[in-house]
Amino acid sequence: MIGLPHYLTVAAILFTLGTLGIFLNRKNVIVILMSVELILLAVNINFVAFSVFLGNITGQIFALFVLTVAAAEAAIGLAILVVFYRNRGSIAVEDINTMKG
Amino acid sequence: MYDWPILSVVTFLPLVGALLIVVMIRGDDEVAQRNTRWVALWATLVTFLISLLLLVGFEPSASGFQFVERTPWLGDFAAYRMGVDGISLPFVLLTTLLMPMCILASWEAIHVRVKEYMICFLVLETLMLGTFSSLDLLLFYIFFEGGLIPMFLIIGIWGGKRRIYATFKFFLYTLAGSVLMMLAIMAMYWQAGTTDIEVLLKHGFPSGMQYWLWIAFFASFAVKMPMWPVHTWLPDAHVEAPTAGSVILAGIMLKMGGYGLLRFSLPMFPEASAYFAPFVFTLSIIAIVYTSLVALVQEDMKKLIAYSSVAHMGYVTMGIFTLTQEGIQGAVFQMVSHGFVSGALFLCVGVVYDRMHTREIAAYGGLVQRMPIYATVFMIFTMANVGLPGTSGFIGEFLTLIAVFGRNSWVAFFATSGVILSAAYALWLYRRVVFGALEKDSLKGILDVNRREMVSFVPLLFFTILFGVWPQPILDACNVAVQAIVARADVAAGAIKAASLVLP
Amino acid sequence: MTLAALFFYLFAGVAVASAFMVIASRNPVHSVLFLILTFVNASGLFILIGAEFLAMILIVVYVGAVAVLFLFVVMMLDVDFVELRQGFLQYLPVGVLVGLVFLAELVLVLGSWTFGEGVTGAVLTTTSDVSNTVQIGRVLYTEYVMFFQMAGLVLLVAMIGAIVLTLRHRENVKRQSIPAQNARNKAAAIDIVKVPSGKGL
Amino acid sequence: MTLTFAALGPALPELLLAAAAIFLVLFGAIVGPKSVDTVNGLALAALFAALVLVFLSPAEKVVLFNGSFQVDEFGRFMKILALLGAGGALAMSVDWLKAEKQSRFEFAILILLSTLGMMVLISAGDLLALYMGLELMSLALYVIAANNRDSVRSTEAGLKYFVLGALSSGMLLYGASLIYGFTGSINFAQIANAAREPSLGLIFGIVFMFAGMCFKVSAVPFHMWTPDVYEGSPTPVTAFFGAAPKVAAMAVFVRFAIEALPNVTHQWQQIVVFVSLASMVLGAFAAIGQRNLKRLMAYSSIGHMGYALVGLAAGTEQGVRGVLVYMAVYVAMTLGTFAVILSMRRKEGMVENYEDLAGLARTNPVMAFMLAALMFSLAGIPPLAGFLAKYYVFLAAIEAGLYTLAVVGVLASVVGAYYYLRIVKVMYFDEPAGAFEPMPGELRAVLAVSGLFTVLLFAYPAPLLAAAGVAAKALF
Amino acid sequence: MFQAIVFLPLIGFLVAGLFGRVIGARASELVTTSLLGVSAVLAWITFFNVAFGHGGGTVELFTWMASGGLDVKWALRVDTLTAVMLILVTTVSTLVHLYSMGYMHEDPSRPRFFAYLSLFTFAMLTLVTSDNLVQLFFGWEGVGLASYLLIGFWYEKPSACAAAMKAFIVNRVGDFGFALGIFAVYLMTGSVSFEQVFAAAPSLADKSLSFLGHEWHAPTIICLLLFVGAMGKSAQLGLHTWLPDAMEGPTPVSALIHAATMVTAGVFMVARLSPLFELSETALNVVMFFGASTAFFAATIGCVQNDIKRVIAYSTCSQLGYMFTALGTGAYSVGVFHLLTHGFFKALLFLAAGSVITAMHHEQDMRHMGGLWRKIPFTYGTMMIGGLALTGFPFTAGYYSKDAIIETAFVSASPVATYAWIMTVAAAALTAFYTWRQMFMTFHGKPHDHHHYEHAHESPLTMLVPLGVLSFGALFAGMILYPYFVGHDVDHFFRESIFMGPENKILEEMHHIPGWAKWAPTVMMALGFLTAYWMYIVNPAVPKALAKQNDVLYRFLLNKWYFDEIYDFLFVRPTMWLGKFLWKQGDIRVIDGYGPNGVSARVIDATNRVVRIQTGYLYHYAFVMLVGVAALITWFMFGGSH
Repeated sequence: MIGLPHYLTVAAILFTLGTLGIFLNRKNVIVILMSVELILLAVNINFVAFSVFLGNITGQIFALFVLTVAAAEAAIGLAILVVFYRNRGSIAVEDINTMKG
Repeated sequence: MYDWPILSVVTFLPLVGALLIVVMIRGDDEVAQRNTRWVALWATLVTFLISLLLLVGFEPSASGFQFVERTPWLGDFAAYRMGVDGISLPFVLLTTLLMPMCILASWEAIHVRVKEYMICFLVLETLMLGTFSSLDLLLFYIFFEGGLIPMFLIIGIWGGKRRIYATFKFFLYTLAGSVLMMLAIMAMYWQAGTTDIEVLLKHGFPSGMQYWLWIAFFASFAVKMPMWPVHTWLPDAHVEAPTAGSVILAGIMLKMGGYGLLRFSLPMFPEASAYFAPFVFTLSIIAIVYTSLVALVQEDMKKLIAYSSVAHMGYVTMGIFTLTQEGIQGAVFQMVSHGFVSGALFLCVGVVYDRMHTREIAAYGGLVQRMPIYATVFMIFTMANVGLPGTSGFIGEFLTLIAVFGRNSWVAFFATSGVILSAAYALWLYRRVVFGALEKDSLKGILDVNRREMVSFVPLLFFTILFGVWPQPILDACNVAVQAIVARADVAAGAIKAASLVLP
Repeated sequence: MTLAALFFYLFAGVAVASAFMVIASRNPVHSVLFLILTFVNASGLFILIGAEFLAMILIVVYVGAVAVLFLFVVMMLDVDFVELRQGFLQYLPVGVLVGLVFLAELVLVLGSWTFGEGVTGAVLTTTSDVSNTVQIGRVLYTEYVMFFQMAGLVLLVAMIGAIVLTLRHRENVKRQSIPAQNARNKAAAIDIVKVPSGKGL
Repeated sequence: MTLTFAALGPALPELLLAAAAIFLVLFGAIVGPKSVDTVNGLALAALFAALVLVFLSPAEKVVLFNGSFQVDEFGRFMKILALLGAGGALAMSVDWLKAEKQSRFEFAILILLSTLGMMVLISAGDLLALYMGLELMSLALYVIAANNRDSVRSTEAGLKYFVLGALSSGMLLYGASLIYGFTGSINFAQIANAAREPSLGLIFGIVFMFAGMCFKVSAVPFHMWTPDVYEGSPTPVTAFFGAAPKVAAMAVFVRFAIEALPNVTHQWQQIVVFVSLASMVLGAFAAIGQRNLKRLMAYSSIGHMGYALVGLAAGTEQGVRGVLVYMAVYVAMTLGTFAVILSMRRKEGMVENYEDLAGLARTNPVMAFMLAALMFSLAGIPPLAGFLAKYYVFLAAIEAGLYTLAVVGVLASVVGAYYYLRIVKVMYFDEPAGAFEPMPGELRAVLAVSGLFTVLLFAYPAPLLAAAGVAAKALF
Repeated sequence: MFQAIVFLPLIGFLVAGLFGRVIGARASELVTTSLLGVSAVLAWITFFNVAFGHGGGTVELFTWMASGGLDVKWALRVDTLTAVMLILVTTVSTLVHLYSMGYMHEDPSRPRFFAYLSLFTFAMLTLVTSDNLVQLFFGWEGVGLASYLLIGFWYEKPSACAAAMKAFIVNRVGDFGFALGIFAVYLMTGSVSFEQVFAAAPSLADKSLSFLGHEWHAPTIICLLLFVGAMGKSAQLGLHTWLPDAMEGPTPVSALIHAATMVTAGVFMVARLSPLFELSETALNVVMFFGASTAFFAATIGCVQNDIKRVIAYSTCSQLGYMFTALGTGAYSVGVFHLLTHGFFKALLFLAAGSVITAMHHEQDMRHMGGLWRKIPFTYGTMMIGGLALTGFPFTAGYYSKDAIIETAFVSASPVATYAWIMTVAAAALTAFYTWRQMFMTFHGKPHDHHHYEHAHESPLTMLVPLGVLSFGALFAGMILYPYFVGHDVDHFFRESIFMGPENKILEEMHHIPGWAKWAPTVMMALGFLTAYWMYIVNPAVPKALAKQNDVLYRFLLNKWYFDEIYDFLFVRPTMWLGKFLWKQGDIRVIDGYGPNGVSARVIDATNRVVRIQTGYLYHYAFVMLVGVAALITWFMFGGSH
């Protein structure tokens, strides 16, 4: 039987990949948004796995709401991205730097 | 004793004056300026007169605090507690006395933003009076630190060319010194369960803790005094401040440091005080010799006097840490006397600065020929600064020195050498400014002291001489309070000795 | 190795690999497609463990809606991807190092997972007599009703947000207005002008 | 379990806000752009009504929704602050947005929804409520940060805030999942029950959760978004950011740490001490380099969150009381300062650099005095309110024996005093650079209230202290 | 009565000082002078009462300062020693006041001048009547102040200002020692009042005192420190440099302060503190050594000076040396005797010199004088009397007192005594030489400046009367008072005011010295006279030739043994340099540089570095967050969790 640590490990890897995706990516903000989705996926795997192994449905409910919020988040993220693109004409991560210091 | 809260009235009356100015006076024309000046003058004068009632009602032989007021304030942390004893009363009176003179000194010298200026001074007076009369640590700290704000503005707005640098240095330096004291106050609160000074004075702090608390308090007071090597803000601040600002700075604000040492460090941390006394002695004699030497080569009148203030404060710290009756009383006296003398000296500089708009020593010379009264006044204060017997400057120096001689002859030796150096720089200043031939054309039309200026000088002259000949009022006033401090210090010294006997 | 384990490694392996490709591929369209793949495989993992409802939701919500939204935006913005700078490798070593340390620590700790003291349960849901979906349905509108309502508000915010940010009424754009067309009558359409004869225009 | 309407009584303010938001959406959508003023007014009224309701709500602790939503004195205190912050910011934004032609009726609605998120957050009794409240609050914030959608800076601010915010909520969630996994529950009380031994997994969960919350209160090293977002967002939005969400995030931070993790205090204390130290120091140092007032306020708020966290680091009732007092004073000071920044309008448009305040003491003495008081207060100079706030948190730190933290903190406050003084210097010591346009009434009101509050608090601080004391007691 | 003596001059000072401008110069003069006159009369009455009756005693006025064990009172203590000083001070002062009315009559600031004179007199009177060390110090510094003011009276002259400052500061060096001495006395006896100190003194004899890391014999170190003060005030070798420069002041000042009274304060102090000095052989030897050295040293310089006042100034210095020699031998009364007689004849000399200077229209260089005796015979006569007294011409005042000193030095048992005797005898010769050189250059020979000579005239009566009175004193004071100061009436005369230990038999022994030793000073005096006569009357070319021949020696003497230059090099310049160094390097560079300015610069550096972290790039921000979390979990992995 596949044990909980396996699931947790997969989630951890996805989480790390998501984080790496955010700061290693220079090209495209959309990929960053996708990385965020990866992170949330990792979280969901954690929740579901814990939920099942704890015999406690709360985790799955939590995951459900995380999914909902993630969808809303994606919508807003993309909307902001679109207005930014309209203004800046670019979505390259390196171009998002009019403010610093 | 009075059945109305006299201390609070004295403390907050100037603030009421400030509010009056805010509320009543509109505009910035000539009339408004004149009204502002008069309101400020009357506020300070009335405060002074009421503060005289303190003197009337004060019982010098009683121990403990008098005119005590207590009102709940910050819940269990701190209460509004006021009261004076023989150590604080002279400073309260000194403050109320000097303030009208400061207002007078600014009468014509300040002609822009008069309203703000007077408000700053009145607020400052409230804060200074509060510092000297609060009986609660937190309240003390608030008054103590709050004084920075008006002084910051006074130097910054009405100051000289490098005022920004000077005022920032003043503010941040003193702030940095005192934040540690705030932490110490908190630690004391947790240890003793109160911030009531009366209780804390009797509370014995564990000796290990005393050292840290002492250091934290000392950091604050040493900067305020200022002691060498944290004195460099003072010359800058003095030079840039307007005349009245310098007077207050030298006359009262510096005394807060010494007052703090007396009020807190000595009685509350007696063991630590005894332990650190040699350290303070070292700093004090460095201050006396070093800053006297530096004063000798100054080219700016105010800077010279500022450095001399540092040297004189060296006597104060030295006297305080002799932990003897003579030394501490001498220190108290020295502070009061320095309040008159240095304040007057800055007024003297202000008189010529108002006329010539320069403080360069080299720009003057031979003033005596056009300004004989000024020369006389300046001479008397110079001599008081030098510590000539018969002036108040002598008593403090003498008492502190005589006390320190019994502690350590090296300290006494170097500190006494200050009397030579102080004569040198003070007379050198006088000789260059007042004596000599009147050669500079710009000085040929200079006018002598006018009546308004004389009004400020006369009381100072009077007290300088009076206390030089008859210092007993001040010495008697603080006698009992100082005895209590010395008694605690002796007990602590005995404890240290006992401990060292037990240890191998 | 049981079949379940085999599928676990299959799903897990593909999910991790495609997740890697999400952040590594050059073309964002590919990234989106890899993201979809990751989700599908994650969904497989959910099924393996017995959370069918969430597995379905994942497919429906994510693959069906969110991923398509991503794809749509990628297409819409129509970025010239060749032009984009290639800075991926610049900080790679440090980043990867930190990432690996991070991962190693997570794995080390999570591998040692035990139930905390006072935690009850530790029974697999698959043994329970009601299905996963029923279980969720039972509590979602009772115990968790507040969150259900809040989820609605969150979506409302998303909606308002998207509208606020992206909707704009452009001036100078001709739009068809059917009521206006229907309401058009002769008087409005034709203006009869009497032209006096012989005067010319 | 059945829910009656009466049982929802304690959640009445939240329900009111939700209903108001939905109604206003409909109203605005139907009436169209003309509705802006009405919507703004009604939103303000709703916030005010909620404030009154919170104020009137009974003192005892009530738990709703299986422990997800708890109403207690602590929540009340923080909700009042958050509502005051939100209401103040909304009131100040109306004129400004109109003048800058960014006025839309959705703005007020988003603020309402965000505030609703904050209320839920403050009352959160489990991890899910925490997350949902946080997201409701944040999503609205992301949008209004980019409210000026034609400005590169505003949209950039929104984008940065969004991306980093999403990352942070990812981290928070990851932490939440770990805590759930290692304690078997998402309810604070049950977590406290289960988390008696500090297992490493639990601690990892705490780290991730704290990272997420530190992001929201912008504590170092999760503060990086703050300066850019503060600078880029429209100024009223920045004012809102500065005031309300910080309160809510701090509230939940404190509540979570105290209610859910009372048995592992020693562990989370270390995290808080670290971020608090780093925030105080960085806030002090980085702000010195700023000319833009909004950016300066960003660093200033980072520093202030560091000071507030000193109280949390103590982990005692005294410390929580300190945090509460600090947040109250902080909200007042922030709103007051932004009232001035919002009124820095010249004929040619808005200005944001501190040099633009030059000579304000001559051109507008009252405003200059108020701002000076606020600056001295922010610097923590007695007798102003900022000093009392600092005093209380450090008092707790000293009690808890956190001497290093306290010493570094006060020294950082000295460094920090420099840039506040610089603003006073510019206003009072420099030659006037030209007057600003007259200040709108709402800004005057906010500035007057907050200015007088900071100046006069020391004279009669008892009510605030008592309320904070009661509120703090509710958590222990 | 005592109060009147002391405070009448103070009243005079206040009247002239505060209202001088209102009441005018003439009124000021009259008020101050007449008040002093009254004071002088009272002083004489007191003197007779105290010295020959038993009218002494102490009048306590009020407490000055009381703190802890210290209790200082304002009090007037009058015993014989004080009474002697009282008559000297008041008499000379009155005469000088009177004299000044004539001497200063052209000066516009006469009220100020008279105020200062009265102030000085007041200070000097408090000094001599003090009953404790602190009040003594008060008077001590008070006369210093008055001296400073009077030396700098003509403030527009840079040299006068410089001289005034120099006088004050050099005196302060002495006061430095004096003050330490007072502290030591207080430490050892617990009091500063003479009564108690003297009562406790015997118990000090075998006590030790730690001072500057060294264990000293307590009375020795106390006396030495106090003597430093005396050296400063009485211009003894080492601290004498201010006295010649002090001649920048008006001549009456020189007569009053720098000849008759103030400079003798040191002598008075040592005599007053005889109970302490008696305890320390070493201290007495040091006193004697310095006294004898000064006597000789100043006399050598006096021989080559050309300024008429400077010659007298060095002579004063030298005579003070004599007095200290006497004190050093233990013959306090002899020292005081010389003090008294010297007060008369030196004041006389100065006033006469002043008369000469007036006659010469403020010309002071003797090389421009000559042959004046014809023009100003009265001045000449009085100055001759003064000169005779100074040189110790038989039966003049100086003859009794100075020769007595040389005799005490001869008989004293202490090891330094021989040195002292040789020095004083040699100085006697030199004294005669320079006195007669001065007389000859001024009054005899040919006039050198005919313009001045023609206009020279005798001074007004107000100036001549004092000369006459003082001449009387210079002639007869010695003769009259010898028995009381040196003879057998000493004990009876001074009673407790001077203490001499049981072994101190010097006053008896000095009457039994061999004849040659007794006449040695007189012989030397004659020798000096003859040399001067030969060099300045018989063969006026000799001095120049001699100077040329011994150029180095001449310059050495003319430049006052290069003391000023050495001090300038050793103290003044290094001090100024050190001050500048401490200011520029210490304060500005080190303390400010590493303190506030340095810290603020570092803060700015740190700010710039911190601000650079905020790059504006999202990935950096995210990276920082990740690093933060990674750091925290790593911390907890490795030990932070407990």
